[in-house]
Amino acid sequence: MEETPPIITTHALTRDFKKTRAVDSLDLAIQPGELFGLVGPDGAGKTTTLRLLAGLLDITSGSATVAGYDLAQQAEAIKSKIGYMAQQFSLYGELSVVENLSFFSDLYDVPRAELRERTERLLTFANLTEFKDRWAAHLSGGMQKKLALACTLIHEPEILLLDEPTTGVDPVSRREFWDILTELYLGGTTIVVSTPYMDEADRCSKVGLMYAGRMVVCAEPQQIRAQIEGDLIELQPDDWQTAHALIETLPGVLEVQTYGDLLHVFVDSADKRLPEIEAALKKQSIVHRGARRATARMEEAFISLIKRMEEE
Amino acid sequence: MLKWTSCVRRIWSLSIKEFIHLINDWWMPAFMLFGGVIELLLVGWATSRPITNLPLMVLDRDQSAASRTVVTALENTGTFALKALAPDMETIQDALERGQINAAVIIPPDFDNEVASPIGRPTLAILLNGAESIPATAALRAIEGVASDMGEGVILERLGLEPDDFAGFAPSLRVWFNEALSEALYTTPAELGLMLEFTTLLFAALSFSRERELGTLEQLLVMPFSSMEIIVGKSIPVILVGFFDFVLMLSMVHVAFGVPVRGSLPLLLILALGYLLVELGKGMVISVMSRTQHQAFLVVMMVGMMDFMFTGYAAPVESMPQIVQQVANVIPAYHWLTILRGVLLKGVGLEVLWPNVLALAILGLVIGTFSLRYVRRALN
Amino acid sequence: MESNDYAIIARGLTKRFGDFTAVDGIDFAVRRGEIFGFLGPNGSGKTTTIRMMLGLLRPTDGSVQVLGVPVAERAKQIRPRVGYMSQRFSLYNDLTVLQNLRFYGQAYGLNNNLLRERIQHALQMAGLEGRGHTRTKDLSGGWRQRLALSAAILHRPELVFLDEPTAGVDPVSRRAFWDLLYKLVAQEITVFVTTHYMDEAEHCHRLAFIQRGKLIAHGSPEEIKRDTMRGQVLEIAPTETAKAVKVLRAARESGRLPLEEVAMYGALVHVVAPQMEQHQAAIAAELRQADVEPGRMAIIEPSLEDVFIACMR
Amino acid sequence: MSLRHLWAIIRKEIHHIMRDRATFILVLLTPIAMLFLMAYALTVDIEHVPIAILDFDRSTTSRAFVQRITEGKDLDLYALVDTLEKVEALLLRGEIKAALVIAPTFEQDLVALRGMSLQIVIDGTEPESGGFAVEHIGGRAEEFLSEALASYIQTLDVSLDSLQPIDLRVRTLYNPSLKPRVDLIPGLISMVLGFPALSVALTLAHEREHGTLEQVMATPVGRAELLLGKMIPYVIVGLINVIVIPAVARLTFRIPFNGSFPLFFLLSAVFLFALLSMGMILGVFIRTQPAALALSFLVIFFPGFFLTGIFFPIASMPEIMRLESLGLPGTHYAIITRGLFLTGVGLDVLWPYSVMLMGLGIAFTMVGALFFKKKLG
Repeated sequence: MEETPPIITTHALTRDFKKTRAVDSLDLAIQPGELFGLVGPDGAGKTTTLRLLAGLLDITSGSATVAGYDLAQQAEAIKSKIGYMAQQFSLYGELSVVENLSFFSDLYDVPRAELRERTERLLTFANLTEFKDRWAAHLSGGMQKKLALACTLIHEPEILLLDEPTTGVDPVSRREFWDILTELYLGGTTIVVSTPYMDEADRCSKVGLMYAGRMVVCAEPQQIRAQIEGDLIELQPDDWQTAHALIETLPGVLEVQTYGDLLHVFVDSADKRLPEIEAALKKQSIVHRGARRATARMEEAFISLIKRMEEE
Repeated sequence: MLKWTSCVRRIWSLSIKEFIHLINDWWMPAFMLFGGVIELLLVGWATSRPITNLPLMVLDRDQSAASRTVVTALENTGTFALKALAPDMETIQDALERGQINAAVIIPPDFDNEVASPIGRPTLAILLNGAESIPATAALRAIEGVASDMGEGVILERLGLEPDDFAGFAPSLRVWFNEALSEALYTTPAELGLMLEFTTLLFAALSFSRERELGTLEQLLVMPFSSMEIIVGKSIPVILVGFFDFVLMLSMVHVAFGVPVRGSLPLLLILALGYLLVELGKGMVISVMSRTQHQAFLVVMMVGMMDFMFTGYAAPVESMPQIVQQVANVIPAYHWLTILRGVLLKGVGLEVLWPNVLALAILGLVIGTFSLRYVRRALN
Repeated sequence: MESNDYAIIARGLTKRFGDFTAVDGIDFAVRRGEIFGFLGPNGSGKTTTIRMMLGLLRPTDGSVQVLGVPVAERAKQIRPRVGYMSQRFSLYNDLTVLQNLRFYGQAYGLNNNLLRERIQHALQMAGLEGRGHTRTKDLSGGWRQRLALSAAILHRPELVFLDEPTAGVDPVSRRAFWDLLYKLVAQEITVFVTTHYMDEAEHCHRLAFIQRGKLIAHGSPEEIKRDTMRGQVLEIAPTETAKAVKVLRAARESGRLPLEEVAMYGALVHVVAPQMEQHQAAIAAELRQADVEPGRMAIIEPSLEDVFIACMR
Repeated sequence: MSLRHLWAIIRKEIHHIMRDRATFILVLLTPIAMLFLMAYALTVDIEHVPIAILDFDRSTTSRAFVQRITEGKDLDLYALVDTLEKVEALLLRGEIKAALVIAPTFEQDLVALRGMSLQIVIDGTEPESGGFAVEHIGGRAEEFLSEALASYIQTLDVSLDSLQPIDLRVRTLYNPSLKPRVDLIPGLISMVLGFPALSVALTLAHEREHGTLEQVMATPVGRAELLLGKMIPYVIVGLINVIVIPAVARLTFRIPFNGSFPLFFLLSAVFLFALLSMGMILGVFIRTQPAALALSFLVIFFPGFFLTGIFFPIASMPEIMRLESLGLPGTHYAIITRGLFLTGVGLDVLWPYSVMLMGLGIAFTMVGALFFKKKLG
């Protein structure tokens, strides 16, 4: 495949706060048109990274270019090329949906001739047409997020930087939101999005896993999922604590993850181990339901990777 | 018993939290503590300084010994900085119009003769720039002083009186409680009283409006605080800082401007504490009424100004219309200033101040009850 | 209904703001010692309901009993016995982690020894050991969320209300958090939780779905799946997920396939249709026609997310 | 500088101001109410000052003198007392502000031209009314003396129209009554316009506290555009006050306005620009609203009160403060307002101050823009 020059690159990008190093010599290369998912445990430095890329924080050391501009020298020039969406709701609550849109379109110098058409398109896009005169503060959480996205899209930026855009958003709105992102992605916009939802990470073209300020894995979702060894078995025992302890000792079991009262068991071979596990549970008279072979999702892969990091 | 201790503990936890806020965002408490002190220093400094250096022009058309005496006497007052002798009226007119001088003295051509003649009526023409009434008034007083000194000499001469026999026609003056008639001595206590009011009110007014604006009030309300505990817990820092502020300001005016404490200091401190509680009640009401800190602040400014008007600091309440005088009676700051002056300068105690103390107590009771009710209702 | 067995009983609970009805006559009951999930889209009235249960808002109509106490009259009595984690503002940002926890603990009357122990435990649970002196505003969103949760249960309430406690929290911590909820429940603590993570909702003992202020489903996850799901779910692992979704949606629009729902599910596609067995082949054919290899296809038990979306549409 | 960016910020800010009705009304009303109250409180005509008289002489002359003292409405005879102790008690209780003690030799001394054997005792804690009493009793005494002695003096063949032989012909320009209110009100305008300046600082702190600044910082909007855009709406709010204030001053306090109103309006706009830039600098450095409030007093209100020459003549200040007062917009604006309200001069006289205001405004905005970083943390 022919290499196009990356649209975002960082070299040993570092940012310190008073006592902590939030981003630690981060090397990153994002190709144009990529839908890049930034994942990682809480406090791994995702928000700081996005803020750095948006030119909102000074760099402690290292360098970065965004859309061809140097981040340390030309932070202002970058701003018209990107759309940035902060984690917290940061639109003006007392302004209506349309007023917020027109405010940002002015700040981004959207050509007046296109303004009307773009506003209408974004409102339709975000399903906000019928609420266009409502105060932003009076929208539901999901609608606020969609409005925020619309505001960052108004100038049709080359790059979108989205910081946990779907946190606190209900599943229906979340899907709608991702449908919008997918369309943008298919339209060629480069998107960098941080998320705590692993199913969202699965929809990205590339996923970067941050840990303690560093990028530890950066690959396509399938590749990350493929890093998990073995097969996955899912089951729901009545007494999950005892079951967990029991299953961990069984042969062929690589890892046991709990999720509430649900157990995810990684085994070398599902066909072989599933009956063994069921038998073992039965022997201890632990009742269980829904034991089945499951497809390992991004979430399980993530947990597995993080556990490995923590052990190191 | 157990109930009591846990109640105290809850209040304690809230007060500690408030103090941490204060330390973290230290501008406000720093302002409360030192803003008052700075204001007092400025007031004390500004009022204890005589007005000097006022630009003055003299047009001497007489050019005589007498006229030169006048000019020298004017210079010797220290009030004026004599600008060059003016060549003509136009120069003076122009300077006045430009606001470059506060006053001008024109000595007519026959001044010397009029002074010398037994039936003479020497005249001095004075032009004042009324656009700046304070320096203009000071200038007029100084010129009047020069004229009356000169006039006295003229009278003695014309009536053939011996200076030793003459007691002067001006009555003698005795000032009580403030023998030197130091302005700092009466402005600083008043200013002190008002600063205490203002800072307490502002601080209290921000207590709820800030949490409401930031959204943390909801969490506070679902915790097992009774509304009484919330009010008390939030009040303690206000009272402590306010009280400390008062002691600090009092020491400052005592040391820097020699404001005496002639009455009982413990009594004053106790009454100051009581007064703080009254203002606190007002502040809390403003606080729960306001949705934002901005609103709370503006309301505090209005209320503070209203009180300022009724304290008798800027103008004697006796001179105000009857109805305004009635209103003054229900303004806590009015009674507080009377108490403050009484204890500090007059050295009186409860035997004299009891009507004010009583009024303050009644007002405190009314305001306190109302604010408790109101704040509680607003919190519930 | 024996009120002792129930932590919350809501009857005809209604809240109107002006002419807008935020909560519209909902009835439900939460048993003691269960995790009760309260699910619904943004703006459906979840937070309003919680506020009424806490006595922060007075119901326009109807009543609610919490821990056997009628809230409208005696909200004060229940406050020491419940914990509440609000959506965003339960912590003071300028306070440090420890100061926040201490404030909570003292407010709920924990004595010093117990407080020290609980704080220790809370720090551990939130993964904030050694960061006790960090100002809360300097914590990342997920960490703040964890801290808020630890604070809300510091006093071991009988009932805890959690309004989107895991929003923005990473998967590892979310699991740790749910482990903890199970431990709480084992100690007879009742949990009332709202969440947008449907996989979390699967782990609730019972659920209520609320939409536009009305209760539309109520029961255990299994019951809800059984009663409300029309059709079956086919899970497909196609080579090109996005394209597959596009193709199938086009097929739905044109009426070629009787699909109720086509949704991307990570790298998988979930398709919902009644009598799925009959359509499976047609779906595969549709995909192949568009040069998408359908990959592994299986009819699966619907996830709550499938159910939720079906319900809300 | 893009006008479009500027206008976007301005429009947004105006929406904010207008939509929060309570605050909007307060923002508009506070300066006017403050001005009104301050002006009233500072300039109440002193009258009805309660005094006590202790007449040791009890002669016809002294009784006539007492009559004369209390005939006006400036001094009210609270009590005629017979001992000094009673005077003291009344002063202590604050029931009288001053007392007049007439010596036993009053009549004798007067006839013998030895002078006036009088003592005025005043309450030094309230010299406002005390000083007033001294002045008025002194004036009456002089009048009384002149009249009493007029016939006697005529026999001496000297002319003495009064006991003040030097005739002071005082002409007070621009404010004939020399009432402080007439010039304090124009001066105080600069003080009360500190409120819009504070509002600017508060809104910036508010946007920081609520995170909306983060989103705006991520846009290509320029620093100066952002700062000016936040300022201009408050300049407009201030200008509304500027229109209302002369009207209020004229109607309630009968303050004349002798200059050109358009010029006043224009220069007020320049002043607001300068003052609000000061507020903006506060907002740039400060993170929270309470801090902005506290600092505004130290930077805007206290200096505005003490150093701008409204109450304390700048000429009398030490060198360093005189220099500092030059850096305060209020100093120049106070001169301008007095010139326009009272002196009735025009730009020919006021241009240096106008230039200074403009210069300060530009300098402050530049400082604000220089230190305002479009960065978090």
